[in-house]
Amino acid sequence: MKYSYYPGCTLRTKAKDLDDYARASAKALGFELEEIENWQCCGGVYPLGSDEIATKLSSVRALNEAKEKGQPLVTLCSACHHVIKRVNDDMKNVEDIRTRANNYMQLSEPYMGETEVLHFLEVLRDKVGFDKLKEKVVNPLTGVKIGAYYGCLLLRPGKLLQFDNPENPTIIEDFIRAIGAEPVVYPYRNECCGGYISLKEKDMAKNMCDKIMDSAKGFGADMLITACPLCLYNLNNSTTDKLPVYYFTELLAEALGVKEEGKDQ
Amino acid sequence: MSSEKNCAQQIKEISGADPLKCMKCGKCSASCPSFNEMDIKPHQFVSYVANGDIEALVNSKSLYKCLSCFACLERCPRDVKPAKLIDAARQLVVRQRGKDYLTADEIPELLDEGLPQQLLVSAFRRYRR
Amino acid sequence: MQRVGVFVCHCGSNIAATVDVKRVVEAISNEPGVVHAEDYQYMCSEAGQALIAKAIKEKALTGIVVCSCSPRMHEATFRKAAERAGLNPYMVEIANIREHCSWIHKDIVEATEKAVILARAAIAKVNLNTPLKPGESRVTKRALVIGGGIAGIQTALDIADAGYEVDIVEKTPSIGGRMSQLDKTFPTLDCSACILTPKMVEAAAHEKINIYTYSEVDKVSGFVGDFTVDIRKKARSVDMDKCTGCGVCQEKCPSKKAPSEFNRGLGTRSAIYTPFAQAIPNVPVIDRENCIKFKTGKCGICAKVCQAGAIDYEQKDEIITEKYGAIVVATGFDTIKLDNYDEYAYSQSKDVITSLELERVMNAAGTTKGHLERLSDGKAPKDIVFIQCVGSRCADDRGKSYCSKICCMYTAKHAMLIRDKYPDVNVTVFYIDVRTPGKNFDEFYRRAVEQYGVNYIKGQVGKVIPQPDGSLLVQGVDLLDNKQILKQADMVVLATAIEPDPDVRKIATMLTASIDTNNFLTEAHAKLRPVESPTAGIFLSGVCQGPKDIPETVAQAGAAAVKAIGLLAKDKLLTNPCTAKADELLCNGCSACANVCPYGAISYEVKEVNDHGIREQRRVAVVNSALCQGCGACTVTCPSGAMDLQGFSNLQIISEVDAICQ
Amino acid sequence: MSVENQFKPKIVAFCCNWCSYAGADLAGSSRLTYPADVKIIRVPCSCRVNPMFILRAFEKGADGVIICGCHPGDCHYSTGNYYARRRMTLLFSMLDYIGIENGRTRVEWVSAAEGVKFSQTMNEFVDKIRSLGENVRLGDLRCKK
Repeated sequence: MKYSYYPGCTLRTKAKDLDDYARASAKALGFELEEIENWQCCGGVYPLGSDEIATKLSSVRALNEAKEKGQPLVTLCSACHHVIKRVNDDMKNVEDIRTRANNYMQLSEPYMGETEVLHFLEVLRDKVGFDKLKEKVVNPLTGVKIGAYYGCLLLRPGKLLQFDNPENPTIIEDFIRAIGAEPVVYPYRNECCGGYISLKEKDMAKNMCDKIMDSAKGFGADMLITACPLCLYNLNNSTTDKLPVYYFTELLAEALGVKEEGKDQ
Repeated sequence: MSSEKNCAQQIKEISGADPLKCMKCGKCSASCPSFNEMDIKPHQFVSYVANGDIEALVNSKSLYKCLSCFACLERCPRDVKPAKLIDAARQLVVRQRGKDYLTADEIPELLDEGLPQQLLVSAFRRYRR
Repeated sequence: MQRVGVFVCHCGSNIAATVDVKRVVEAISNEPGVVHAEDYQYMCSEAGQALIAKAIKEKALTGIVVCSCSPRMHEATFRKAAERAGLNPYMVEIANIREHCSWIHKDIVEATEKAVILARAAIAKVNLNTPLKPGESRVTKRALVIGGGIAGIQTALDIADAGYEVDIVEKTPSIGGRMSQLDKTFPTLDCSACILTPKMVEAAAHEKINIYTYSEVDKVSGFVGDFTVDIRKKARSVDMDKCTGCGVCQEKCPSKKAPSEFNRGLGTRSAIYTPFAQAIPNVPVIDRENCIKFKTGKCGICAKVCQAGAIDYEQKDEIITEKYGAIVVATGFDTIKLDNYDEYAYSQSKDVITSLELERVMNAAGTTKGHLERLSDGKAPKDIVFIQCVGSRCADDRGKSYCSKICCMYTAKHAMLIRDKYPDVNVTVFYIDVRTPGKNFDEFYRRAVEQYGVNYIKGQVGKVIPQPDGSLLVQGVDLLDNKQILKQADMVVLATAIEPDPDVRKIATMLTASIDTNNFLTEAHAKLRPVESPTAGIFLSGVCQGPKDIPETVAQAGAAAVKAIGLLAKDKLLTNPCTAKADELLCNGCSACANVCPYGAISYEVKEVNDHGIREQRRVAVVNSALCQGCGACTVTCPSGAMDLQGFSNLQIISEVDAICQ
Repeated sequence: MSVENQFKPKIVAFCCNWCSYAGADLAGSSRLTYPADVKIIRVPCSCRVNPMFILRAFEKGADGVIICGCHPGDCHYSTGNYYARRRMTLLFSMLDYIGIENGRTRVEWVSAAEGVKFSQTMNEFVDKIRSLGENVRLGDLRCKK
C-alpha cells in the first residue's frame, strides 16, 4: 500500500526524527510513504477567518496531488494534519470556499474534497490495525510506563477532525499497548501546552507544561510521547523536574527494531 | 451604521459565530487554560461582541493570551465558538489597523536552539497580517 | 351549485390587524354560489355562531365557508353550529386565514390578497361538497396502559376505579418505574417508596387491573374504540402461578455478577432475580444471558432448591392478543448516556456519578445501605460538587435542546439531605440558572441555601480532573466573581439530562402517534388537549410527553385516565365519514387498491352492474367504511379512477388547485 | 425596493392533516414568517396527493409544488408517506424530463412539532422558485390572464 505523504516544514528541519522513524517504521509495517512533490508549508494554523482563501491553497494543492494519484494523504505533524483535514472538510462541505478556491486554482478537474486525510496514527489504527502492529513488534517496550500527550490540534474541533473522542481519547494509549508498553492515563493529556504563545509569552507556556508534566508524573509516567514538534519543544522547556519527551515514531521504530535504519536516513 | 456596530458585524462574519446563541453559562471561561492571564474573559468576549462594545475588545491583551486550543469551542453547549470570536477580533486588529503584534526585527532575539519552524509560522499567522 | 354563505372572522385583531376583513367579504361576494357574506369580531363565540345559524335559515344556505383560524382549532365548533341550524356538518369548509396567513405575513395588501385566494379555494371546494353521514363503531370497554411507573399505575388505578378493565404492560420484571429507584422526593422529602409501594400494591390487588410485567407490546392494529394489541410475555423461566416468592432461588444462584439495573449498575444481582425487595409481582425472572444453566447447560440449582417447582427452563415467549377501546402511553424516561461529556470524567472516575445513581447511594436499600460513601474506596466524602445542566439546554447534538426541568429541585434536595445527615460535608452546586417554578419550590431551594448552607456558584464546570491521590479537582467558573475556580472534591454528581425511554419511538410507530424530534410524544393541542395524542384513542401520561416531576406526572396521569374513561363510557363512536368509495361502473376489480390499504378495509364482491344498459356480473371493490380511516392511498393507486375519497374528492382538490392558481 | 416588479410565484403546498398541516399551524402560531406566495391545501395524508393534482397545478400556472408529509415511520396511516415518496420520485423525474425542473417540485417531511422547519422549508422553496423564474412548461395558455 502506498500513501501520499505530506511531511511539512518542521519535519524537514528540527523534527527530522519524527519523519525518519516514521518512514523506517512504515517500511517495516509494509506500507510506503510517497512524498508529494513541491509541497508548501500548510501555514501551521488553520486560517482564522472563515473568509480566507489564499491561506488554504497550499493544503488544497497537496490534497489535489494526492487525489490525482488516487492515494490517501498522510501527515505526521499535528499542525499540518489539523490544517489539511479542516481545509479538506471546507472543500467538501463549504460551497463558497470550494468555488473560490477552485476558481483560483484552475485545476483540470475541480477539487471537491475527495482525498482521505489520515494522520500516521490513524493509518496504524484504521489501515494497519493495532493487532497487526503488535504482531510485528520485535522489541516490546515491556514495563515502560508511557503517558500519551495529545495536545489540542489532533483532537479539536472533534466534530470536524473525527480523530478520536476529544475529551477521552484512546488512540495513543492503544498504540502504547501495541508496542508492548503500559499506557498511563492522566487528565491533562488533552490540555494545551501553550502552543504558539511560547514565542512571546514564555512563562505562560511554561506554566501550562508544568501542569501537564506534574499530572503525568503524579500518575506514574516514565516518559511522554507526542506527535507534535511544537508540543515537544514546549514540554522540553517546562521548568519542573521534567520527564523525557519523545516522538511516538521513535518508540515505534524501536519496537519494530528499525531504529538504526531510521537514524541512517 | 456606527463603526463599532460595523466592527461587531465583521467579527461575526469572520468568525462565523453567533454570540446571541450564548446562554451565559460560563463554560468557556471554566475551560480556558489562559483565564487568569486575560483581562476580558472568554465569556465576556461573547457579550462584548453581542453588545457591539468593540473598542475595549480590540485593545484587550486577551487577544494575545488566547492559545486557540479550542477547549471552549469543543465544550460550549450553545455552539457559540468563543475561540473563533477571539481569532476574528485579532484578525480585525491586524487587518484594519496594521497593528502587527510581532515584527521581523523581534525574531532573532526570540530564537533558540530547539525552536521549531512550526512555532514561527504559527505565530506569524496569528500575530501579523 | 350550492347556496354558499361566507363568514369572515376578525379574531379580535389576530386576523383583522393584517387582513382587511371587509375587503375579503367584498372580494368573494361574487364568487360562484356565494349568496351571503359577512364578517364578525369572533365567529367562534356564541353570537358568531348565532349569525351563522341565522344566515343558514334565512338564506337557505346549503354550504358555508368560515374564514378563521385553523380547522384543527374550530372546524368541529362550526360543524356543530351548522348541524344545530339544520345543515349537514360536512357542508362546512374552513379557510385558514390566521395560522396560514395573518400570523405569518406583515404586509396587509399581500395578506388580504392571500386570504381572498384561500377563501376562494374553500368556496370552490364547498360547491362540490356532498352531505356525509358518519357511521358508528363499537367501543371495547377495556384500556391498555403501556408502562408501569407512577404515571401508568395512577392512570390504571383511576380508570379501574371508574369501573373499567385495565391492563398494564411493563417491560421490566416489576412495576414501579423510576420512582421506585428514588430515595426521597421534593419538596416535602417524603420517602419515595413509602408513597409508591402502597399504590403498587393497590394496583396489583385491584380486581379490574391486570398487570403484565416482563412484557412488551408487539403489534397494534385497529382504531379508536377498537384496537387489537399483541402483547409479548417474555419467557420468565419461572411459573408465576407456582412461585411463592420465597427468594431461596436468588440466594442460592451461583451467578451473582450481573449488573443490577435497579441500582443503575452500581451493584450486582443474581441471574435469577427480582429487581428489588418490594417488586410486584414478587416473582423472579431468569436473565438468560447471565444464567449458567442457559449458557453452559450445567447448574440448575434454582430448580433444585425451588420447593414449589416453579422454575421452568423450557418456558417460551407467549403472545396474548387483546382488544382495547383506549390506549394510554406512560413509557417514562431514562437519563442520557454521558459518552459525549467526558470532560466530567464520568467514565474515568467511579466517584463521578449521576444524580439517579446518587439516589441509589443515598437509599437505605441501595448499594451502600444508605451510607454516603465514595464508590472507589468506600471513604466518607468531605467535599461534594454538584454540576447542573449536564446535557440539557444544548444547541449542538451532544445533548438535548430542552431543560430537563426536575434537576434544579432534586439537586437542592440532595444537597439538603446530605447537609442534614452529614453536617461536616461541604456541598457546592455549580448552576447556570436555578429554575424553581412550582408550589413551595423556590422556598425549598432557599432553605437549601439559607438553612443548610449549600454553596451555590453561578457558572459552569469546564473539566473534572482526577488527581493521583484519587480525589477530584473541579475546574469551574464563578461568573459573579469573574474568577476561575479550582475546587477539590471527593465526589462529583452530574445532573444528567433526561430523555424519553428509547423504546417509545417503536411504540409510537405502532400506535401511529406523532412524536417530536426529541422523541417526546406530541399532544393534540399544546394547551387545550395536553394529554391526548392527535391519534384518536391514544392518551399520554407522564414524561413520555415532556419532562415533569412526580406531582405533575400524577396530575397528568389522572387527566389521561379521565379522557380514556370519557371514551370508554360511550357505547358507540361516530366514525369519520370521509372514507373511500368505489364507483362500481369504473372499477375493473384489479385489486391494486386492496394491496395498498393499511387497514384491510377493501374487499371484492361480485355484483350485478348496469353499465349503460348492459347488465353484467362484475368483480368490484367494496370499502368497509367502519375500517377505512380515510388516508386516500387507494384513490391514487386506482388505475381507472374508480376510487375516490369522500370529503377530499379528486374534483374537490382540483377545484382548490384551480382556485389557487387562478 | 419595488414590490410591483418583483416576480410573485404561485406555489401550491399539499400538507397532510396530521403532521405538516399542524406544523404549518405551529409556524403560524409561532409567528414564523414565509412568503405569501405559498398557499396550502389540506389533504388527509401525503399519499392522497394524486400526480394529477400536480399536473393540474402546473397546467393552471403554478410555478412550484411542494408536498409535505409526516417523517418516515411516523405516518398517521403507517405507510402513506412511503407511497407518496415513491410516487413523487417517479413523477418528478418525469416532470424534469418534460422541462419542469426538479427545483420546482419537492417532498419534505415536517412533523407537527416542526414549525421552524416548515417556515425554513417554505422560505427556501420560494427562494428556489424565484431563482428559477416563471414556469413556462405545461401551462395551458387559455388559463393565462
